[in-house]
Amino acid sequence: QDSNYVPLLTYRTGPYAGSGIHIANGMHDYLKMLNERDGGIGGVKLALEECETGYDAQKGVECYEATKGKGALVYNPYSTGITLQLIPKAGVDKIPVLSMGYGLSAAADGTTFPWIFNVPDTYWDGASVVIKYIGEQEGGLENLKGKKIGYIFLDAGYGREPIPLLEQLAEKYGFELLQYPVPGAEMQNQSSQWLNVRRDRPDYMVMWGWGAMNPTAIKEAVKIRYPMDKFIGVWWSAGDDDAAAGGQDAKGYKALNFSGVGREFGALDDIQKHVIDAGLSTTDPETIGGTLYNRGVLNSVIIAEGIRTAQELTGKKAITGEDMRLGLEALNLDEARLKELGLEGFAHPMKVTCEDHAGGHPVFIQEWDGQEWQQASGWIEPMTDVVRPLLEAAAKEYAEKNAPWPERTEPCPN
Amino acid sequence: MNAFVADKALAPAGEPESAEREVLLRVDNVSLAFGGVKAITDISFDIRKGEIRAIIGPNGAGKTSMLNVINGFYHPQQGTITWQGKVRRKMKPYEAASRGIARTFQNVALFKGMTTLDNIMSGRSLKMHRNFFWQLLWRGPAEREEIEHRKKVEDIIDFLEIQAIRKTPVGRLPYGLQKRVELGRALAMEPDLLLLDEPMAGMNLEEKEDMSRFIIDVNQEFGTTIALIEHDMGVVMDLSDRVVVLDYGKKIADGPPEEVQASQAVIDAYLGVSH
Amino acid sequence: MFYREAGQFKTSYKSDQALFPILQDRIGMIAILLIAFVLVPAFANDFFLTSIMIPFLVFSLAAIGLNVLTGYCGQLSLGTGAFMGVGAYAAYKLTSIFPDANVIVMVLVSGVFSAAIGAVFGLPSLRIKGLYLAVTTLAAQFFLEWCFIRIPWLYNYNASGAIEVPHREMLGVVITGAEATPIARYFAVLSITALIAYLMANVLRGRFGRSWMMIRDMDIAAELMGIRPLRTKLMAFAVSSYICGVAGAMMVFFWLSAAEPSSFNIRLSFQILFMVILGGLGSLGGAFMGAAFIWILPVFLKFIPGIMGFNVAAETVQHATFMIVGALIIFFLIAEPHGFARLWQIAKQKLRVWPFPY
Amino acid sequence: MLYDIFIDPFVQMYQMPDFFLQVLWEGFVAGILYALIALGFVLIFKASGVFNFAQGIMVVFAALTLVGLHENGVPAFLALILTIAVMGVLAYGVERVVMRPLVNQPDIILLMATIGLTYFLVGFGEFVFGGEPKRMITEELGLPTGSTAFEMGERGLVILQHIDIAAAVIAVIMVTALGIFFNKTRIGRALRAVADDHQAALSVGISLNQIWAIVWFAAGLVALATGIMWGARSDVSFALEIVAFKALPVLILGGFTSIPGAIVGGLIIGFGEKIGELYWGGLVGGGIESWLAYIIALVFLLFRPQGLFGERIIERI
Amino acid sequence: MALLDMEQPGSQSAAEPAEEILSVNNIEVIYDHVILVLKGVSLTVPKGGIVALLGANGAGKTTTLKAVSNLLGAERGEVTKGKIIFEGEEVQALSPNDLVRRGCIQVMEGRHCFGHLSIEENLLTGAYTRKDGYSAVKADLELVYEYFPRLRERRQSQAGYTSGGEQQMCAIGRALMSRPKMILLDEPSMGLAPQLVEEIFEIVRKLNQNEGVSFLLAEQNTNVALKYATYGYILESGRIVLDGEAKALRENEDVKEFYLGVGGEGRRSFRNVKHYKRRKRWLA
Ligand SMILES: Nc1ncnc2c1ncn2[C@@H]1O[C@H](COP(=O)(O)OP(=O)(O)OP(=O)(O)O)[C@@H](O)[C@H]1O
Ligand SMILES: Nc1ncnc2c1ncn2[C@@H]1O[C@H](COP(=O)(O)OP(=O)(O)OP(=O)(O)O)[C@@H](O)[C@H]1O
Ligand SMILES: [Mg+2]
Ligand SMILES: [Mg+2]
Repeated sequence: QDSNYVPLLTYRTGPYAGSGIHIANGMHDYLKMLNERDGGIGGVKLALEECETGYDAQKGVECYEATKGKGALVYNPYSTGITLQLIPKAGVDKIPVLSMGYGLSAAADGTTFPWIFNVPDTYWDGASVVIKYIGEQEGGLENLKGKKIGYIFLDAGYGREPIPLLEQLAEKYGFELLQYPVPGAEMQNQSSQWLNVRRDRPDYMVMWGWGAMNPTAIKEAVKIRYPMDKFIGVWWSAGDDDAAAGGQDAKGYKALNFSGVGREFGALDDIQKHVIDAGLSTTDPETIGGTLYNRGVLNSVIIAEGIRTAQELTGKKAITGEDMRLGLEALNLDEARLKELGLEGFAHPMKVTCEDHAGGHPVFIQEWDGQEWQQASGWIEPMTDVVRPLLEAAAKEYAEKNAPWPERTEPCPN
Repeated sequence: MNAFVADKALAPAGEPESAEREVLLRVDNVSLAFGGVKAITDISFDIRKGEIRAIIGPNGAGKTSMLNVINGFYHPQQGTITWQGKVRRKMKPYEAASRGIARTFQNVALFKGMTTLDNIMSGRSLKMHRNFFWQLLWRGPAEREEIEHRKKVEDIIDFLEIQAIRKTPVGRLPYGLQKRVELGRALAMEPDLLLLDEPMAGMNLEEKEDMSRFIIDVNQEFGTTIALIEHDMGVVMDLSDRVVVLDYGKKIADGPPEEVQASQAVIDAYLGVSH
Repeated sequence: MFYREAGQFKTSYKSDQALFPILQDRIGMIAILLIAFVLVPAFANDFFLTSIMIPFLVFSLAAIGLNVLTGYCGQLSLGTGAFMGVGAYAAYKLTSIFPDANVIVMVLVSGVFSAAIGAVFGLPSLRIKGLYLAVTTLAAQFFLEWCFIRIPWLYNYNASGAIEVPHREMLGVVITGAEATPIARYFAVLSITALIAYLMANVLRGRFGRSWMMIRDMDIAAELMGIRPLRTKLMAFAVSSYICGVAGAMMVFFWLSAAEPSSFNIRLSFQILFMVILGGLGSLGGAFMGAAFIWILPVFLKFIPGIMGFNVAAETVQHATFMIVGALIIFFLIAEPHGFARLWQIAKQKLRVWPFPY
Repeated sequence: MLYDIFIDPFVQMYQMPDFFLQVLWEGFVAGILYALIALGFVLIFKASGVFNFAQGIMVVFAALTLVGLHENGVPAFLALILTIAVMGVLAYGVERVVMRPLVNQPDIILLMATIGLTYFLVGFGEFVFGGEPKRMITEELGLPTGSTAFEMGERGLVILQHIDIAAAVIAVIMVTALGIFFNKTRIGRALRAVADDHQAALSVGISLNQIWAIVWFAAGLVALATGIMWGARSDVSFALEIVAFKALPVLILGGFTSIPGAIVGGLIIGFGEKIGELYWGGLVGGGIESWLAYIIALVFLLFRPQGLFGERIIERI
Repeated sequence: MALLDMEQPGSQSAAEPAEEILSVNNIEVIYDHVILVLKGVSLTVPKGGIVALLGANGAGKTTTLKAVSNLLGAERGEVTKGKIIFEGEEVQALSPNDLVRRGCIQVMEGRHCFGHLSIEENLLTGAYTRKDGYSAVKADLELVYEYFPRLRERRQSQAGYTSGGEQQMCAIGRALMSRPKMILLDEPSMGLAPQLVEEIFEIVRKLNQNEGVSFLLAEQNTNVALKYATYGYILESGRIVLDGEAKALRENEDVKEFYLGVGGEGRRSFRNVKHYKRRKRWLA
């Protein structure tokens, strides 16, 4: 075997295609660029295969089953639903799952979930950053007391994931958490939710949306004249198309982000040169540098670095899923390395450890200026002190509920 | 004459004149209207045990509606129906069926997706009782019951001479055979009163003769009381014991066929001159 | 000529009423069972088992369930997905409440819950008919889906809102959970599907099957023959939902091993309805054929370009699959509105008269 | 608890009249938009007895074609005209390929065929236009985009979107036109005849082919109007297809065959759904909109099995 | 068979081919790709003639008529052999709509009224293909009501709720509304009161004599059919077994016994039918 096989579970069709396409393009183009520019990683080409899931759990599992036998190194399901299905399988098939900034928050506990990675952050990290940021705006977290924070979310595993943390923080800081679930089927029909928002007049709105839910929500917010600068989305509500739907009126809308804004990065130029200009991709060149495209690129950077690290650790060129896990657990994407990759400032340096598969890395806030996204804050550290214990408890609970949950075979070195 | 007919008590030997026989069903002052349309106005008549009672009248006279009233599909606004001596409350069609009233329909109402055999078997629904769990197992009691009833049904099939189409889906049968199957299905219910709505419409002479034969056999050897709607006067005159004539919801004559045929009112309203 | 009943005389009603009165059919059935129980497990790889055979069997069972209601009793339902969901959630709750009970038994029991719920949603069928009823079954679909999301008790308050299948063994073999081998899961699914299909074949040829078909073909006439419409329809709803419930439980326990509420959404309902209609309304064999077509064809289409060595983008394949499946559905409906089951019958008819055209 | 159910909502309505008015307005708008989708269904059902499941995707398809053409540099109004032409071609194609060979088949078969058509159009639409959401070209088409706020009391505010008003006007015009078409013209009568009995309609010389092409084209136009209105509210994407399900309760409530029924049903559902969700939904955790419409429709159906204005289901033997 | 064939070959059909409005040549019809129903049926209807098509249940009368009006497609049937010519044009190439426009309309067996339309609307759909203006249609509507006064009474009722006979009248009236040149009547007398049966056939005669409308009628009521028809065909299991002038058919012994019910000694009573299977001589 003289290649490393990386299946990409993507969705360019279905109701979530709007977000999925950019991610898929970013992931694909970066890895493709490595093949073209460097002849792969460590001298071994990457065998890429996209499998269309349509954001559908059944199809996702089907893709998994169809590709795992070909020596898949890692899976990126890009759907919390699919991730949940793959979590128990990963350990059995010994193929890591990389759910970058989504999936099961508890999976950050590497002792319980040795095969699952959610660098750079879990949803709980993200939610804590949002609250922290709101606190800053209000002049300190203690000022949150008595405030109302609305939480509008896609009513699925994905949107509900942060609720336990938000509830805990609400208790801790004394703000009131108002929930506005948006059923998947009603993504484009949110007038009731926003009417409720209008009635409740929350001081801030936090959004966990995906796909067509995002632009609709932003339009509705504009419609009810909700102050946009008090409206903050998670990193998945940060697409260019999402905010563009509100146009000028959406000015001030904010979202979390952990991957670079814009296209002034060497790696992106290489993509343009080796992939786009060579006609090896279907990507619309204008979308390069978009939030979600860059997110996809970052995802592939982590994959590539994981492979590279694994090659270094094992001395093999063509690696296996097990090697890949070792690589990911030893992932250390520091500033120097980012620079080397032509991605200086593209992301906060990240480091994965055996215990902590997420890392709780800092995140920043970006703001829509009516035309495009602008970075609006420095890197904000998540409240790891709150998040981490919650994660560990959740991981334990998961293991108990799914008893007998397999023990980690080789304990973490410490 | 065959197993099926011999199976049940034969009609009483010395047939009394139909007028003296016991009343099986009595309709008293029944009126039925649909919105503004009066389908039946204040009609009374009776059906006696063992007779063939014909109901005739021009189109839209209310004959079919009358049958619908009798077996509970329509509920008359006024009037009562006495069945076997008891005044019947408003009841559902399936109750009428369980009390022994079976019928055929003017527009064939067979179960189109089923075979002839299944259609006739369906007439035995009320008589089969094995519960769901026996049905699941099939072997044993459920199967025995099925076979037992299948035998009865086969007798009917023999009787109606439709062996050849036993396994044919009825939707594909020509009209005449469908009518015959429908009769078989009604017979399978072993009813006390059999209501036939134009059983011979759309048949040629030969088939009408066959059908007449079946009706007479059922009536005579099986003792089943029959109410018959038919537009073929030859058939009505030859088969029926008594005839009731409706005209736009009203009763205009009631009596033995010859009498009715001679009545001027009937000739004007229904028969026309040539008959 | 090849397919002939001639010379096979039935000497008793018993043999005439057997499931497969014709010798060729019996041989065929035995062959299919042999393949399913022996050949497939012996030669199939994991992908074939987990992504083709197991879902195929699960969907076949669900299609049988819907067929009881729609094909046999004539009540069009668009709520199948939700009824499957009820089964899945019930099985999940049962296994977590009774951790030591045999999981197969739990799966079979879970159907009882969806039967009960199915019967409740069947109540309006007394008054509401045809397409109107179909649309009201959507009420069941959306309401139940909402329940799966909003009643955390159903998913044991898991943060993810999803249900995850626990690890269970039977006779020392792991049959559910991630460690269960595809073979073990395949056998579980196959046995349950075969058993229920057999039992349903019994019911459908007996008095219940007949009374359902009577309601389907002409409900008024059925009522005049002594069938109680409500009771009969509710029975059909219950039996159908039971089977769908078991199928739903199997879907999660033996195939997906975890499920979100959206796994039981309206698309699933449609998928099953397709199987039933393309397979042939009112035919058990048709349910299998329909499931094979609707499930296996897209999987197959997806891999054709790869096999043939073309490099086609995944989404193009997906688009093409949609178009091809859509077009084939229309094509088959036009070719034979009564489904594969009828095509099969016609084929047999042709074989019977072969070599003459008719 | 009882207080929350029976008293509190009304107190709220009284205390915040501006909000209540806004809710009513949103209900009205939602109702109109549902009615627009339902109208497409009614058209085809009335004229052929076919329950056209593809109406939802036709809405998306029409809107995508419009926007897609515009994105490729076609001026807005030319794009509109071209889209109308595309819908015409689609209507002709559907008639030719789907409806004609399936004449006289049972309802459920035709229903399935339209679902098959849905699959096809989803695949085809995504193939041609891609899956990204697109922005509706509201302004370019000369539709109003602003909003007007009416102040009420001190803090009260009722906001009306101009596009919603336009939607209501368009809906009323379409309903009136179609109503007249169906009930007062020769073709209208023929359409209803076709819905009753394909074969008999053929036998009296009604040309099903022609009629179906007309009707599908009309449904295509309704779909286009619907697509523009819905697209203006959110974006044009395939997720919109799901919204079509919301038209179904409207449809059964109003009756499959009634054009005014679509509007009345739409309004009942729109009002019921918004009021229910906003004043009672919170009691059970919200999000009840996804099924409330169905339950409202179901309750009405129990009293009138053919819907409010539907034709009586003929039961006769 | 040849014996009864009164029509001398060459005398009528060959010498004056323009005289026939419809000719069916040796057609074969298959349903569902496997069920062979018509096995070579040929018949002709002269212009201005009334031709009766007789035969037992399932003989294929309805199928023949549907083949002529090209309605088989809707039943998944097809004509696999032979030709049908209506006024010099091949029917298979025309749609049912074209046929109606050209003046050939069918009254379908089993009524087939539009249940949700009122009786009057039903009748008006019959005039769908007409282009001669509302007043002409209106006049014909009056004419139909004249023929069937019962329909006038029920004009506003939904057809689905009218009685069987009323629907039958409605179906016939509807066909008349199209002012056809030729009507294919499938069992017009089914379910009608005796008086009405006579009336309907009188109407047939009137239309035939006054307006020259040709008729092809499938009928079980042989008695009446042969009284009014000029020519008859007898169909058995998909084949024409006997044809001839109506008069000659009425005299035929077999026809008498099996279709007219007059044996040697006058009309038999239905009560005394013998229970045995008789054999038709022509099948021997
Ligand atoms: N749609 C169909 N599919 C299959 N077989 C059919 C179909 N329609 C009719 N047949 C068969 O074709 C044969 C001829 O039927 P047809 O209706 O033409 O007879 P008919 O002479 O009109 O009889 P009837 O007097 O009962 O109306 C019958 O055996 C019937 O079973
Ligand atoms: N459900 C109903 N709704 C409205 N009108 C009805 C209904 N049922 C029957 N009618 C009307 O009542 C009258 C009597 O109908 P019915 O069917 O009883 O006539 P019939 O005597 O059987 O006639 P035919 O000999 O033509 O079958 C008819 O005018 C019919 O239109
Ligand atoms: Mg009648
Ligand atoms: Mg016929």
